[in-house]
Amino acid sequence: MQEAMIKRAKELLTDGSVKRVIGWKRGEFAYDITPAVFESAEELDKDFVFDDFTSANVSKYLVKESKKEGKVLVFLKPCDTYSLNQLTKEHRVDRDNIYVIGIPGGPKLDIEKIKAKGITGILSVKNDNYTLKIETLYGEETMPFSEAILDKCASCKSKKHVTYDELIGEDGDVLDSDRFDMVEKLENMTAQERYDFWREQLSKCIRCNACRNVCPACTCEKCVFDNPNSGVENKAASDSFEENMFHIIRAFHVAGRCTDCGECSRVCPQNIPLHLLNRKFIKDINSLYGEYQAGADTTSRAPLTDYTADDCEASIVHERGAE
Amino acid sequence: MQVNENKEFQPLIVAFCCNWCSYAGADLSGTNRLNYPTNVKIIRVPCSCRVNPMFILRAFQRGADGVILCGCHPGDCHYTSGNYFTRRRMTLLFSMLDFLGIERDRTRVEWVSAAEGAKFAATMNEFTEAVRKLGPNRRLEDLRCRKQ
Amino acid sequence: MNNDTLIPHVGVVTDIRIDTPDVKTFRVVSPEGGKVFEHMPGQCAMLSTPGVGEAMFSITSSPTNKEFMEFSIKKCGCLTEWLHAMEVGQQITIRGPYGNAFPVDTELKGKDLLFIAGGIGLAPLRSVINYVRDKRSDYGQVQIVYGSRSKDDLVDYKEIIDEWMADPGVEVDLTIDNPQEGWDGHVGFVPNYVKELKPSTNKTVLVCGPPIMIKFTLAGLKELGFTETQVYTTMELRMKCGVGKCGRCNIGNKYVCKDGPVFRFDQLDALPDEY
Amino acid sequence: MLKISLSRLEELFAAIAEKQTLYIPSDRADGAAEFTKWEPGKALTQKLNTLRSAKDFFFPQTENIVDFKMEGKNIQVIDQRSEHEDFVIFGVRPCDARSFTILDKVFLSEPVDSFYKNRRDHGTVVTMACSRPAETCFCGTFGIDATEPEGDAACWSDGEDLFIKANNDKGQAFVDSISSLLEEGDTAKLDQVKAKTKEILSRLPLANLSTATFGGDTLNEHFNSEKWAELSESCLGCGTCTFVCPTCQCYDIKDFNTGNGIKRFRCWDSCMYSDFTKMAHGNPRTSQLERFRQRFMHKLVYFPANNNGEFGCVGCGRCLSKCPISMNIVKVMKALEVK
Repeated sequence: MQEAMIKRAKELLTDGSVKRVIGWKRGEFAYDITPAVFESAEELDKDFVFDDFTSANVSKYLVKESKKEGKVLVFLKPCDTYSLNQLTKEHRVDRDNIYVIGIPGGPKLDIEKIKAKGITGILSVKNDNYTLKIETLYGEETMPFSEAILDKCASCKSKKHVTYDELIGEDGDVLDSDRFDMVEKLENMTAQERYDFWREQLSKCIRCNACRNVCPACTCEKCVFDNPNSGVENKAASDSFEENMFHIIRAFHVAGRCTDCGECSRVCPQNIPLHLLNRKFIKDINSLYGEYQAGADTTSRAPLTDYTADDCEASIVHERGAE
Repeated sequence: MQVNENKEFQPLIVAFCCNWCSYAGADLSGTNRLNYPTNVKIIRVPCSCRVNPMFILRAFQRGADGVILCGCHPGDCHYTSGNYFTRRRMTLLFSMLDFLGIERDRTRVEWVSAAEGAKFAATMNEFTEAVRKLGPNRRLEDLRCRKQ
Repeated sequence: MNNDTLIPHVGVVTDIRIDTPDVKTFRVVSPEGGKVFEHMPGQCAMLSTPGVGEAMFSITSSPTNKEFMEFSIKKCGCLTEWLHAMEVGQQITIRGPYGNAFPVDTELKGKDLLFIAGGIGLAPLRSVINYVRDKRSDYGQVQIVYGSRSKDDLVDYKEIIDEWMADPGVEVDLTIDNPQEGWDGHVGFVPNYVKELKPSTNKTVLVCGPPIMIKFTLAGLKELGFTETQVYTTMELRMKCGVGKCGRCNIGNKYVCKDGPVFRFDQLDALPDEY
Repeated sequence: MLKISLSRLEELFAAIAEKQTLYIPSDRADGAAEFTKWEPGKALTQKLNTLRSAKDFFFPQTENIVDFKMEGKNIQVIDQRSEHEDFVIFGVRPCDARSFTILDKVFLSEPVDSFYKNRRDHGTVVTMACSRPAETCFCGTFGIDATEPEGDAACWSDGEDLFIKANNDKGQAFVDSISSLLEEGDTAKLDQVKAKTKEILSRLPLANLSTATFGGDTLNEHFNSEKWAELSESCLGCGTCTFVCPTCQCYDIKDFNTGNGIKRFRCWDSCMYSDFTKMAHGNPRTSQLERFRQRFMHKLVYFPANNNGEFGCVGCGRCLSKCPISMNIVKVMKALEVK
């Protein structure tokens, strides 16, 4: 797959139809992959990599890159294409300055899950037919592939590319995934249990803003949290209220626009399951205002910028759910 | 949250009232000599959809025990569709607060037209009682703002 | 526990003088009277109104003035806006002094001095000018070149006319950017005016003003034959702690609040051009 | 050297906790290790290092400096400081222990930061040598010997016993306070474990990362290198690397109006944030390249220049594993290295 991508990228570079290629660059180890912009065939040959660890959603870089002169080629997995559609709908990217090659999604690996098993001193990770052979300083370790899959891939919602100019490999289709199970589990808890669960999770937050800076739906020029007189501390974990407020308001600002790409939970240094907040909004919107998948198209109105005369009343929240 | 002489818990209620209907409704309940608890602090907003979720959370941060958002009945909003957006926005916000385990009955949306002075007073009385039963807001307050 | 430099003292504003439409000079004394702390010319202090903000301002009064400290503040941000709205008697918090000072007792002693200031840049230099005038015998000839956008943008205009121009040993050359009726003095930018005046090259120069003016003034001085070791300036970057710990006011490895704000130009050239 | 059997750790912790509050690294619900207050039954983690460094104990993420009461035109300054309680941090790794000496150089230099000093004087650091370093470790590059940790008192484990030795008088006081539980023991087996660890340390992938081309006087050489553009192009400008780093010392001072007074507090700040140097009339670092460059120049050039050659990094590897896009100081050093 990687060779096919490099070959195609080089062709497009040499025949001048694209100026830059956004992809992934090899790191020091097997798993520390960095998104990067390639401008020449040599760079592609030297550093370009596409394997089980290239899980970063690079669509947010297009906000900057698509405004530069000359077309940019980008490789997008199915879940990334939803983010690009959402960015296109909101006119944050110049879509015709972008050439999209759809690549197969395929579950990606999470190095934290491998390390959580006590495996350390990792030198290389080989995947031969779904068992991982991990070579470490302390000998060889093996681990089933399925146990090291990223959370966002484990509850993958679709293998369908919703926007592409070209495809490598076939297109998949929308899957019905179990992504709302954990949300339902939480909803059935009592209020005290839910409060304790979220207080324990959100109190770990160190306010590093990685979730906001990686989120393709969070592309405001100036974020409300960076505005000092918004009254929210954007870098201090000074009170439990601040943590609650930051995460409620951030989830609220992407409600109806979040494509559930799972990047926020992937990058959180404190392993907080932030995707559950966004999925709660998605589940509510689906149940109250009709099935809606952000990024599925570039024309529909986002649920929170739309209304119908017979929407339910806000008191519906008070009637349902256990106390 | 003040506790007056008869030691009964007096909740602090913040009411966002839309200028065209609910605020006039509150005014009407005043001119009709209908009384509603003094714990209710009214904040006038041009339309119910002017209320940003941050305002509601900030009210809780600063010691409010209940927040009620009053607006025009759907259909006769002065800006035609303001309250429709409010309805969706607040439904999702209240559902998220509930998801985080914060008591559901501390927040409410009520449609009160300019002619419904009685309904305004009744709603405020009933909401204050509901919040009084819940007790002080401990789950969404900022400890630094707690009155010593 | 000993007091910490981050914990401020209280200061009372006893006099507010309106110098220009956007610059006011505030006189600050300790609530019990007298100065809150001693300082050297060129040093600065952190003024603050709790809840609004805290910022570093150069102390524009000379250390030889024993009763009070003065700050000339230009309105350009939320804190300065609040300060401009103050009335006499309002208390603010003040801590300092921070930064090194102009080397008045070492390199500058006995030298002929040339002060070049632009707009609000006169504030830090005024402290040195008045210090030099009070210790006149320790210094040689003093020349002041000061320019601003327009006549009513000249800070401390009254003091310049009444005291500095009246002082025999001090030569004052004023200029404004473009002609204005009621002004018969020189018209033109400060850097060009300096080139016209052709000051003798054995003078030690103290420059302060907007960065663009400093850049062109330095170029002009080099043309006239001045070396970088003769020219001093005072920098301004965002400061929070004032003691070189909060890590934000650095140019290269030098902290403006601790190793500055006064730098000699050869020291500045050794640093990357990040300001 | 004095030792105690590993099976009696619980007893040891109980003895320590009697006199002073004890913090040990233990596993959290989500599997990561974290320093928490010891309670009976709380086990020591087997993980190599905690997710958040022990910097929190001396330089917490947020800390009240002073309170103000505003009455009309008058301000009342309320100094809230109080003597900190004595506490012991057990199981600090050698890299984190070195980070305290780096922070000391900043906060204990003139004028002394009384908040930091208050905690530092009351804290006893008991370090634990490493025996299973990870591939992201490169403490050797900065002259840290993972088998001979610094800190007030040092501990080693050879699988059966826990050996303990005091490094300074505060450490000696600590060892004396628990000497009743300790007994003399030979260190033959321990020396084997140390040798084995040293052998692994030499085989680490980043073992021969060198700091030769960096240091206090290499400023011009690196500042205008054109590699910064390529290195910083995919940086998101979040604060993760600075907030998990044990040696980052930058802080911000902010006011919070509580409705009945003003609280001035200090909180961690990150040079990667866009408002780090933002002033009313401008911002000298507007692009992410400048901010990115500042972070690594500070650790590799500016800090050594101001502290006679000591680097601002301890090679703990946290930024390697926590950066959302896996950009870190190792990649910067390798890119800027002059062969």
